[in-house]
Amino acid sequence: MTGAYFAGVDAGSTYTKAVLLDSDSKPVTTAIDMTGINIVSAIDKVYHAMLAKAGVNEREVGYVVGTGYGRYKVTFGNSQVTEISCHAKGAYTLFPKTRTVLDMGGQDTKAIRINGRGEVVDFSMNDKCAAGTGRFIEGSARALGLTLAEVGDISMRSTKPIKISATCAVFAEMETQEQLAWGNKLEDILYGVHVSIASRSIGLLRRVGIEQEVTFTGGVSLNRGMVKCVEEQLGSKVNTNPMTMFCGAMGAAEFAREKAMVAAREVARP
Amino acid sequence: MITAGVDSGTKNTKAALLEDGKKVLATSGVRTGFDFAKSASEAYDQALAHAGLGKGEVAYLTATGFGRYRIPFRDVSVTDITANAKGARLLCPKTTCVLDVGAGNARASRVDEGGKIVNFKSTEKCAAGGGGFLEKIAFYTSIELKDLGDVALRSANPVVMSTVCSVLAESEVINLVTQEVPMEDILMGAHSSVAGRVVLTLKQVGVQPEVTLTGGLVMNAAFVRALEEKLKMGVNSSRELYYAGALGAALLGYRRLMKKSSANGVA
Amino acid sequence: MPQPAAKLTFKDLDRAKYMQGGMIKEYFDSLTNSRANGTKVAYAFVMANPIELLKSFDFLPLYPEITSLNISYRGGAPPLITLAEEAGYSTDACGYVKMGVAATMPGASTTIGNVPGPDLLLLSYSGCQIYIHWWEQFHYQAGVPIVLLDIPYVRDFEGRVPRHDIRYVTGQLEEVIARLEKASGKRFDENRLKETVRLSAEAWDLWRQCLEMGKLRPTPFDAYFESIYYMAPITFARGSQKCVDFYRFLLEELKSRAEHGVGPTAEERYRLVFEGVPNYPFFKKFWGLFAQHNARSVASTYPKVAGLVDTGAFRLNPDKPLESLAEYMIHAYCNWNMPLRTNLIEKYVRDYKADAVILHSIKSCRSFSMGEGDMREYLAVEKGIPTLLVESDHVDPRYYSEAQMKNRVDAFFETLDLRMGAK
Amino acid sequence: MQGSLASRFEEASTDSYTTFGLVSKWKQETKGKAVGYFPVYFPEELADSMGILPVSLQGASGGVSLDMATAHTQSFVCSISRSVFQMALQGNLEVFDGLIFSNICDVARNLSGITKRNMAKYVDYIHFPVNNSSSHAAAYLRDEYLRIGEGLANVAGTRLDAEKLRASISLHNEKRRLLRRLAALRRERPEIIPYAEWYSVIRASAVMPASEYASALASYLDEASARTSKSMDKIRVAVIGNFCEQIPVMLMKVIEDAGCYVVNDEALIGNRWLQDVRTEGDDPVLSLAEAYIGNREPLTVRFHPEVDKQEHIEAFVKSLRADGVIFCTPKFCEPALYDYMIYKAPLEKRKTPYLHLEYEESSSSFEHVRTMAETFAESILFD
Ligand SMILES: Nc1ncnc2c1ncn2[C@@H]1O[C@H](COP(=O)(O)OP(=O)(O)O)[C@@H](O)[C@H]1O
Ligand SMILES: Nc1ncnc2c1ncn2[C@@H]1O[C@H](COP(=O)(O)OP(=O)(O)O)[C@@H](O)[C@H]1O
Ligand code: SF4
Ligand code: SF4
Ligand code: SF4
Repeated sequence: MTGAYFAGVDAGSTYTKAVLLDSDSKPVTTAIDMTGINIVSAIDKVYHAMLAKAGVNEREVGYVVGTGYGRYKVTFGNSQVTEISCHAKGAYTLFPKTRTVLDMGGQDTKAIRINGRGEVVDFSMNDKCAAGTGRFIEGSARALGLTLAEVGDISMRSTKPIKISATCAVFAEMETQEQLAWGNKLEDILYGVHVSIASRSIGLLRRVGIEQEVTFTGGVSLNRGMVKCVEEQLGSKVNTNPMTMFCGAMGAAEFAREKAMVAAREVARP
Repeated sequence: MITAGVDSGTKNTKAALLEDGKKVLATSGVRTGFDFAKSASEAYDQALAHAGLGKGEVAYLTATGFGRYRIPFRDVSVTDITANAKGARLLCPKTTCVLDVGAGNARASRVDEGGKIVNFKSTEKCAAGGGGFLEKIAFYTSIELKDLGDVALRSANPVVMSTVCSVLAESEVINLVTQEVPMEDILMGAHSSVAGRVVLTLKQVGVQPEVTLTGGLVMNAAFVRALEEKLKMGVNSSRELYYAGALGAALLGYRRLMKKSSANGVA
Repeated sequence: MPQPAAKLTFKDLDRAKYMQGGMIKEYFDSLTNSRANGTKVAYAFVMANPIELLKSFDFLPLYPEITSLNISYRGGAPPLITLAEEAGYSTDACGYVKMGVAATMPGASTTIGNVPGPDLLLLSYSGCQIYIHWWEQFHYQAGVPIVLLDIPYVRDFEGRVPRHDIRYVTGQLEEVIARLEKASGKRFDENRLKETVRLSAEAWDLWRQCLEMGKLRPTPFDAYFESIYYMAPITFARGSQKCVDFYRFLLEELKSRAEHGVGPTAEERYRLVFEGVPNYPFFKKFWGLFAQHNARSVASTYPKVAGLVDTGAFRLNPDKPLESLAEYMIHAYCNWNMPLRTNLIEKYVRDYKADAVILHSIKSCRSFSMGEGDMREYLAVEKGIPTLLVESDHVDPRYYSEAQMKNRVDAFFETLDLRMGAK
Repeated sequence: MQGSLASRFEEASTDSYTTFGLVSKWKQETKGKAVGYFPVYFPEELADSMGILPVSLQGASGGVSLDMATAHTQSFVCSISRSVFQMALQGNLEVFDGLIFSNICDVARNLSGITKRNMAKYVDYIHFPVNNSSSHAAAYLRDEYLRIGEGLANVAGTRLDAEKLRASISLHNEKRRLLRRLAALRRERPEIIPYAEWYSVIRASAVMPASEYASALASYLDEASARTSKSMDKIRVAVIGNFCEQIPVMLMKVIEDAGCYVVNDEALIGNRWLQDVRTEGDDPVLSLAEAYIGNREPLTVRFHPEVDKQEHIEAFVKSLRADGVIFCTPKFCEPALYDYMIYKAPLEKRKTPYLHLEYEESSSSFEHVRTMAETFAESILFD
């Protein structure tokens, strides 16, 4: 076996994320950047930034798995796995008691149910419409001139959420402006936005059936307002931590590690 | 007599001053901030400064656009569809169809000989067709908005973009870039796709020449070309038409004053 | 025992598809020529139409659904959809309806030649309510009379049909006969109807036997993707000797495939049950997404839109032509309530020993799709059958995103692998 | 005192969004049963005569989150079907002893089955004939009513009784007469009743027990006729398309504020579109069926082979002296979208202005429609 490290690269619609694991499945380091228009160079940049941060040479990496929308663009990867399997694997690695995963990213929301071995039993995704995804929050943030990190926190100050019905990202900006124009409070509007998106994703979770524990992954899991809304609507706690945004890459790296082990065993066999 | 019009859009606020319902004295535009009233008075002050006039010399101010109710110093308000139709007829008197394409959505209207709107329609909510989408593409491709159209115009083989959803269209654009499709072809494809939605809306109200384009997209030559190709006819699109909404509002204000004074017996 | 001369391949045993292609072409030609030779054209629907009755009055049936299907299969849908939307039809309306009305609009060009307008609109309202709205569009567009057959929904959750439903439909069939006599200027000939019904019954029975070949392991054919071709004759040509001959040939072909162990994919790794209308503009690509994983469909509901032939719900009987036609029309697939449809799929999984269910839900058609979410819930969550629900459209390419679809299908097979491995 | 009656109707109307508190109260007081029915039409007399309160399920008007419904239905179906289903799943409909659907559209048809699958309750479905010119239609519907009547009788633990049915028919004839009076008042003096108030009066008719409603409506009509509001310079419009999913009350206000008097709309049209039912004759079930078959009022989801919808719309606009028509169609409601195509053609020919708006019962954003409605009024009022 050539390398002692295993990498996962998740080329998402909004961010490209990478995770490096050692042979004990321990995260060594992570890296992230906007995917932007040139996905190939984003992948390259993030991957090399990660290696540089870890002080690891490319040759020391035994196996690379690509995932996310741009998984086929991870040209230096050894194989590709869909982000559904990766998020499941990642969530299971981070929180082994996970049975249900909610992944909210830039233009996709996924609900995944897994078994006691971290394998996917059932999954469901939003239909061919980006309504109710992270992009909606980005739109509202833009309309209000706020950063993504701020919106969730501000929404948590609300005492009386405004009802927001549209969850279409295209109209997020307009609806937010309209509510402001009617003199509604910023935090109440934002809370309304979060409530409405959370309820759509709970619908997806119900499709696969909700079993404890629930782990919330993807970029939106960094949004504390959304975590709160999801928990309120579920009536239970969800797992999140600073690594959940990297869950897809984490799962990919874990797959890389497992695949390398299998390959090594096969080589070892005479 | 001088009347003013302020068009408070979601992206930009425009103001115009008109003399005797005919002569354009000044126009101006500023970016709409959170405070509609503040942006409106900025735009209005700028127009006054251009024309070298004081507030006291303006007889009547008509507000229009998304934020029309948020402008406290208005005398009256009208909708942007009515205002744009009037403005288009003021600048291009033979106009029969008006297409107002701003940042958010597009509105098409058809007017009769007297300038009265007979039919109008706005782009469907889902499948937004407007300049905002092009702005996002500009942002993604790091091309300045004002140059976006020029780059697109260099295209010989525009791509066909089929998605109805502009969110997903963004990722389609990203996909195309990854497939190394030339930038100009992608951009022209994006312009065509917005033009296609706009034309669909116009066809629903019935197309008759002359067609006049108003709103922010008159600034974008590639969009105008895509529009003309799809309609198979020429489209009025002079830069002045950017201010059609504000001008139309000023004109409606003028008409209203005239009506009032004739009702009062003052000629 | 004589040895087979040479090993036959899939290519040798894929003739029926071309045969039906020829039949379709012949059929479209007859439509194109109908104006010239004075044949009267009756527009009709695929689900539950009494084609046998039309034939006995020499009406040439035209199915706008089949026209639309063919146009979209050849990639010709977008201009027609645009034309309809420009006229004011909503993006949310059924794509078939939009294409149907646009195909007869001035300025329409279709990829399959000239579509003659209707002389008569036969409205068998069964399974799909949009049928009514669609025919109304034609009616107000061209002033053509509607001949209506109102078929009650199978609303009992056990599938029982009350007597008064049969009485009502049979009574209407008699009234329709009177109207067809008037419209065609021909007298009703009961013997002719009986003969047509007899030929239909024979074709139905052969078709059922073909479909049941899916029970073999491996299945000799793809019961979803290939059935799209095979179901055409039973839809538009039944009641003719040609149609009977076609299914006899098909049955033989499928039997030889089984004998020679050839099929539509290299091997049979997964056995699937499909539900829902296929995606015609991307038909081959969509098929490829499954074929690439060596997945074959062993049973599916869509080919049953022409008639629920394998459920025993109806059986055409030349001795009781009207009554048996009434039963046939009542038991249209979408005329069954959702629990019945769901149970049927579950039964297919059992009877055909399938590994998973794919629900292809299309935006255009609420008749098919409304409730497929619940079907998924039942099959996947309550019954633990691996089930994938994907969404697109049958004619409108705007609702198909290749990357997204591939993502879902690939992920599904990744998980199916794990589950089958665990078994 | 003006308004107290109006607020009673408003209370009954909003109670029927999600809570159905008045229904439970009625059940407690009378020890009766209640059934909920999905729009647009239901033979209320049948239930009423057996001591069952029939209540129309008009959607939650945005009052519920759709998370459970989302798990079972796709996003491209209308909101009313999803909110009614959500209410069935989360327990809001527990107060009902049965639910009844009918063949108004494909969505409603399939909704019956999935509701049944998820609910241990009497769920049935009426197939209303669409071939109303068939000589077999009335007999068929009579048999269908008898079948439903049996189901209802099981619910109520009683039997269908001709005398009681006749009495109930008379009562409903009275209710229909009053509703026609309300329509006439609206047509002649739209200024005296705000659109939203008028709506709640009508919506209450599908919730309140018939006798209670009839007497309340009679007093309301007297009270409202005595009002003296000034008629303003607004255009007269007919709203078409909201026969099933309900327009948000906020949208009604937007339309009215934009300068429109809505002189007629299609809200709950199925509950007020029948003419009187014969009370003589010895088979009241047949009379009920014949009244349905004989009714020629067009209704988007009730095809009638002999009714010309295009002639109807012209006559309708004329009889209302309407300046224009606003098509208000629920998002994803195909029946409404197709009828829009049929209706707009003659309007265009006669140069009757029309406007098309889309809504969802849960809409919360109205700026877009406000601009459209205002422009519409401006285009008619000014030149
Ligand atoms: N710092 C942050 N705080 C809150 N939300 C964030 C933050 N960063 C990203 N997000 C959210 O995450 C989304 C992107 O998630 P991600 O999982 O990276 O998507 P994808 O995989 O599609 O690229 C954004 O749309 C945004 O809503
Ligand atoms: N200088 C410019 N060059 C190219 N496009 C422009 C320019 N200025 C504005 N636009 C386009 O016009 C749109 C804004 O139009 P505008 O009518 O001002 O919007 P609104 O009235 O909705 O605020 C932008 O989204 C952009 O696409
Ligand atoms: S525009 Fe909005 S509602 Fe339409 S498909 Fe896109 S995200 Fe969905
Ligand atoms: S709704 Fe469905 S069944 Fe009806 S015409 Fe459209 S595709 Fe066919
Ligand atoms: S709103 Fe329209 S689509 Fe929905 S249930 Fe009612 S009639 Fe059917």
